[in-house]
Amino acid sequence: MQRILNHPDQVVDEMLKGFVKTHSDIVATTDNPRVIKGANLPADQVGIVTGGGSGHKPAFVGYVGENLCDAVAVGEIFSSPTAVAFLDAFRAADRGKGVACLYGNYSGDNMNVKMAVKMAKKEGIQVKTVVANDDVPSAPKDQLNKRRGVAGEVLMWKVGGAKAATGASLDEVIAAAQKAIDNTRSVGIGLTPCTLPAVGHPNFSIEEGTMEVGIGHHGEPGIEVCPLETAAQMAQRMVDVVVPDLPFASGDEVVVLLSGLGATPVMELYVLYDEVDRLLTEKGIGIHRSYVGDYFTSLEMMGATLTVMKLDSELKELVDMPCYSMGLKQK
Amino acid sequence: MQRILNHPDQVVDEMLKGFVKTHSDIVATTDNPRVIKGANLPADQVGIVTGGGSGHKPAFVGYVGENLCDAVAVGEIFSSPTAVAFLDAFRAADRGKGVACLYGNYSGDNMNVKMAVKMAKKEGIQVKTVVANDDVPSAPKDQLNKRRGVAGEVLMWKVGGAKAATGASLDEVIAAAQKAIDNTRSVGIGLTPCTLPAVGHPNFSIEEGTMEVGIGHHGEPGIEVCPLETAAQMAQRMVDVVVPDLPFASGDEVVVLLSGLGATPVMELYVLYDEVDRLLTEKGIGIHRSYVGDYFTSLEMMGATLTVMKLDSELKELVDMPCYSMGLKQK
Amino acid sequence: MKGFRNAEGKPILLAMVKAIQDNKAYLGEVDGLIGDGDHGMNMNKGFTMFGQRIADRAVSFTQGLDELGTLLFTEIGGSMGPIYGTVFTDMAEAGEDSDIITLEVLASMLAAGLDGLYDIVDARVGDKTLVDTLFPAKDALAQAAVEGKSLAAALEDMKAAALIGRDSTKDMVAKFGRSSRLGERSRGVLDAGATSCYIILTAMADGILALKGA
Amino acid sequence: MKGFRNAEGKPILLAMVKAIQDNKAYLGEVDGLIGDGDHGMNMNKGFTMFGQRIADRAVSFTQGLDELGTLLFTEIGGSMGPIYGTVFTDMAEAGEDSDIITLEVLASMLAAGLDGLYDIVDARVGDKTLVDTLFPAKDALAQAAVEGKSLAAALEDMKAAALIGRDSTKDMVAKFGRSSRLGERSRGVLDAGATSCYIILTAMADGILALKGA
Ligand SMILES: Nc1ncnc2c1ncn2[C@@H]1O[C@H](COP(=O)(O)OP(=O)(O)O)[C@@H](O)[C@H]1O
Ligand SMILES: Nc1ncnc2c1ncn2[C@@H]1O[C@H](COP(=O)(O)OP(=O)(O)O)[C@@H](O)[C@H]1O
Ligand SMILES: [Mg+2]
Ligand SMILES: [Mg+2]
Ligand SMILES: [Mg+2]
Ligand SMILES: [Mg+2]
Repeated sequence: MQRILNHPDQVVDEMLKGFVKTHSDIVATTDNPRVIKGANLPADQVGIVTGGGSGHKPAFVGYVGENLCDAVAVGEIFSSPTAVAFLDAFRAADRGKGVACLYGNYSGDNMNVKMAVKMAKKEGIQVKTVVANDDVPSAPKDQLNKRRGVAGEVLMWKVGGAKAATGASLDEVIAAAQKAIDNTRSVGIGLTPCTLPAVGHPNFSIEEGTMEVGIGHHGEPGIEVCPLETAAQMAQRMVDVVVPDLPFASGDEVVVLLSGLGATPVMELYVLYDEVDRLLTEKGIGIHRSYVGDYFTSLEMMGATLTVMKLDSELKELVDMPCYSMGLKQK
Repeated sequence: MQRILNHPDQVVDEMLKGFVKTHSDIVATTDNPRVIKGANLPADQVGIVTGGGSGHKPAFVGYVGENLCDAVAVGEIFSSPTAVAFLDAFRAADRGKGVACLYGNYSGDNMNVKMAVKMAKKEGIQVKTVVANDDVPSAPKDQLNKRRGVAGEVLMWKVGGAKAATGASLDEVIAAAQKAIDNTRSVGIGLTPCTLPAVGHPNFSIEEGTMEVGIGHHGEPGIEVCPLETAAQMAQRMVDVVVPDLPFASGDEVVVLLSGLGATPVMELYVLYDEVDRLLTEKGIGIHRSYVGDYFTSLEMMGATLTVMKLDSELKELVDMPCYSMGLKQK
Repeated sequence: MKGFRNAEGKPILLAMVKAIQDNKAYLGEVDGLIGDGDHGMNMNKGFTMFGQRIADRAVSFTQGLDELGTLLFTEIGGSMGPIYGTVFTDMAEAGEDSDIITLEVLASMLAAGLDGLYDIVDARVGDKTLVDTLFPAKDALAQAAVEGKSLAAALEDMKAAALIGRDSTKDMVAKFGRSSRLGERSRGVLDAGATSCYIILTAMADGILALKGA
Repeated sequence: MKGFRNAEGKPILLAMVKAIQDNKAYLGEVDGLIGDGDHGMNMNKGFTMFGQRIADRAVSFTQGLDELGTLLFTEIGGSMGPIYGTVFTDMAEAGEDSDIITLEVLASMLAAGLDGLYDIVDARVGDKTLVDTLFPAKDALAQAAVEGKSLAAALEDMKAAALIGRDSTKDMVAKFGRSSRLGERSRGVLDAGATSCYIILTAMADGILALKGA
């Protein structure tokens, strides 16, 4: 395992120390070492909280920042934060207008958030949740509530954070974030596995010359293993999963987010994006804005996820709002 | 080779197409498909140009943007752009006040820039150059002019671009950029090799359990192969190379740039940064600002480069100036 | 063997810790097949922290279970924090007033643990989770109590039932947790939680059986 | 064999293209040892593009060399753009007025190529670059001309000299280019440019020798 580590069990805590030192203009620590909040939370706004396992940089902590998330609960690698961490994040983010907890659909996160929301209620903090479920291959369409949240979470945070910045109420923020994720679909293709530092070897394998279509953000097996394809063919395959599911149709305006899984050279993401852009354009789908880069990774996996979100005028305005975090800066 | 490609020979051109589509708010094409310029070049400023081989994302094209580079010449993977591309970049960047060409010390780039400067002169475009040579392990201190340019180039562009934005003259811009690189030292540690798409297999190897200290940005062998160390030990080793060379001393204020080589999880870069920060602080060196992330990569190599730049009041002001490009956004 | 002194139950806890430590890699592999591979790492981190915290202290069996559950819940998180956190703290609560942990007490503890779990997860027997181990284990203890078996015999019954339960997950299609998206592809491998639950229950049983004079 | 018709020299160019294509992987490996591994890829891309451009056209030997050099210079870049670009265009310029490429003309072409190269690089014999191949090759042709040898014999001399020159780089410490930072670690392997230069000169010689009736 060719990695930069001290003790694998300490990697999350050490990472957070380095992160806070580097980004002291954007983030601040809290009394809970596993909760990071924004350095300057504007008064009188709905608080935006997220949280999840580590190993997905920039997610989750990289999206704490202006017009994005206000506080984040940080878990072990690929493992939900504790309920206490979520609770402390709610406390850090609440400025009297309630908290929108926008997170991904994993059973650990679901359980811990649920408990944290209960505890927060006892303290008089009102928390409402949106659970991202944008990953198409993770369940059939009639079981939307089983689908995982993947890179679409970034767009959900973008929209939720922007809505909160307009001074909207908790219900309005929740509605906007819910609309964002409801209009978002993703699919991933994995090319190489990843190694958890504390495990020391990959816990699954992808044969050289093949690819795993529909892979999860933690290397969960996908829906199909097929021979490695060209960028053009991969793009076609991803578009064919994502577009019919919502469905996206001619005349729609969308945001496209193409994220690497960690080790794929960003150069190749642009090659893939060029193909995706062409395919969507051919279908009459208008690309209002695109994000290409490492936005939601899985340690050192190779591969990419395609996320498409359909816009209405509200979502467009919110997506276009400036923001400033480690993972996403936009003016 | 588990990569996202169409034809390996076309990867640079395809990447550029995707890049321009994604970042049309920041960059624009030119008549030369291998030259990218800023979307909105402010009138009446010295033009900042760089260029180099591909495979280093965000470098080089990712640093075209506000208060950074104005035009970039793009080469094949790990291979200098043509002289004609450099010339076309000069043409694109020149707004009558001359052009500062800030690039890295590689023999291909040296030759092509030299020829392009000659051709530009014939057209009446005045070009002066600064050649980055921040990579300590690449030659002894008495042969500074043999040292490679590595991630320190990012800080050179930052300073040069900011100086140009102040309305400074060509000589002033050149002086600032030269001062920046003269006060900058870097060292890299490689943990895994990389594979050129057109070659299809790694062209060097790093044994599992070892690391290559002083590795170049193209996988050029370093100065020492030693057993893989902890993050703390790697940090010590890097600091021990970089600090005595300038030398950096107690009381100095510095910028630290810690870049991944491509496939190392960004989480681990923060772990390493935490150690570097501690070591420099112990030496009484003040860290004015730090950058941690994938700023100058080598395809899918694992490993990291440490770059430290000593500041004076001018450099500090220039480093702190806002900028906006794909690779570096700062307010 | 009628029961053991709650106050003297620390060796049982240490046996549970050791069993998880010994199986860290194995649990990671099982979770890697259809999950995300972190099960061994998370369990090991939590149990090891617990082992260190009680190393130089006297703790009773139920105090220890409560501490372990709280630690998992407040410091480990993941799915295991809420799940095993609830199971262990609820087990502790059901037994904490008993100086002697008899078969009846232990059976009621396991039943309370499962009840607590049912409050927070929707999984039931057949859904390919740790419920498939815990449920038959609880039933075996209860049945043995009804039949008036000795604690030692009851623990052997529990181990056998837990093993069958664990193995039953192999042929199931996961309905909850990470693996549930795999549908048919989840068939053919054990469930990670069912496996760790079997390891924990077995270590607990063997720990009790090994208590001198119990 | 006194010489060959410049206008009929296209097969020589095609032989050069094929030799580079055949050695793409090998040149990459050689460059990978102490360089960055792209030499085969760059050379192959440039020569292949050139081969395609002249595929359906008549070109003379010197026209072709000029086109090849210009293509490398304007479209390939890297170190090879300026280096081989200069060598080939300067060779072409020295020979373009000759209808028959005699030994004397060819020797003057190679001398002009080397002169042009000397204008842009500081490397000389012994610095572990392609100069170590090109210089003795040029000398061999000049010497053969002085001695009044046939073109065929001279070409054999040139190939032998180029081979010795290439092999001499193995024991050298690189002074220019990427490998120059390695110092002693660069010893023991061939220089990539010296290797490709040997391949090109050999293919050129064999291409001339194969010309019917030359
Ligand atoms: N919703 C759930 N209901 C019941 N058991 C669950 C649920 N989610 C997960 N589990 C159990 O947890 C195990 C996985 O634990 P672990 O790997 O530590 O967490 P994670 O799945 O979050 O990575 C599964 O094998 C299963 O037994
Ligand atoms: N400054 C130089 N002077 C002479 N020859 C050089 C110089 N730089 C490079 N070369 C030649 O170029 C060869 C490497 O070519 P190539 O791999 O295509 O370019 P790069 O080194 O830029 O990757 C070297 O082996 C050497 O023969
Ligand atoms: Mg997990
Ligand atoms: Mg090169
Ligand atoms: Mg797991
Ligand atoms: Mg090379």
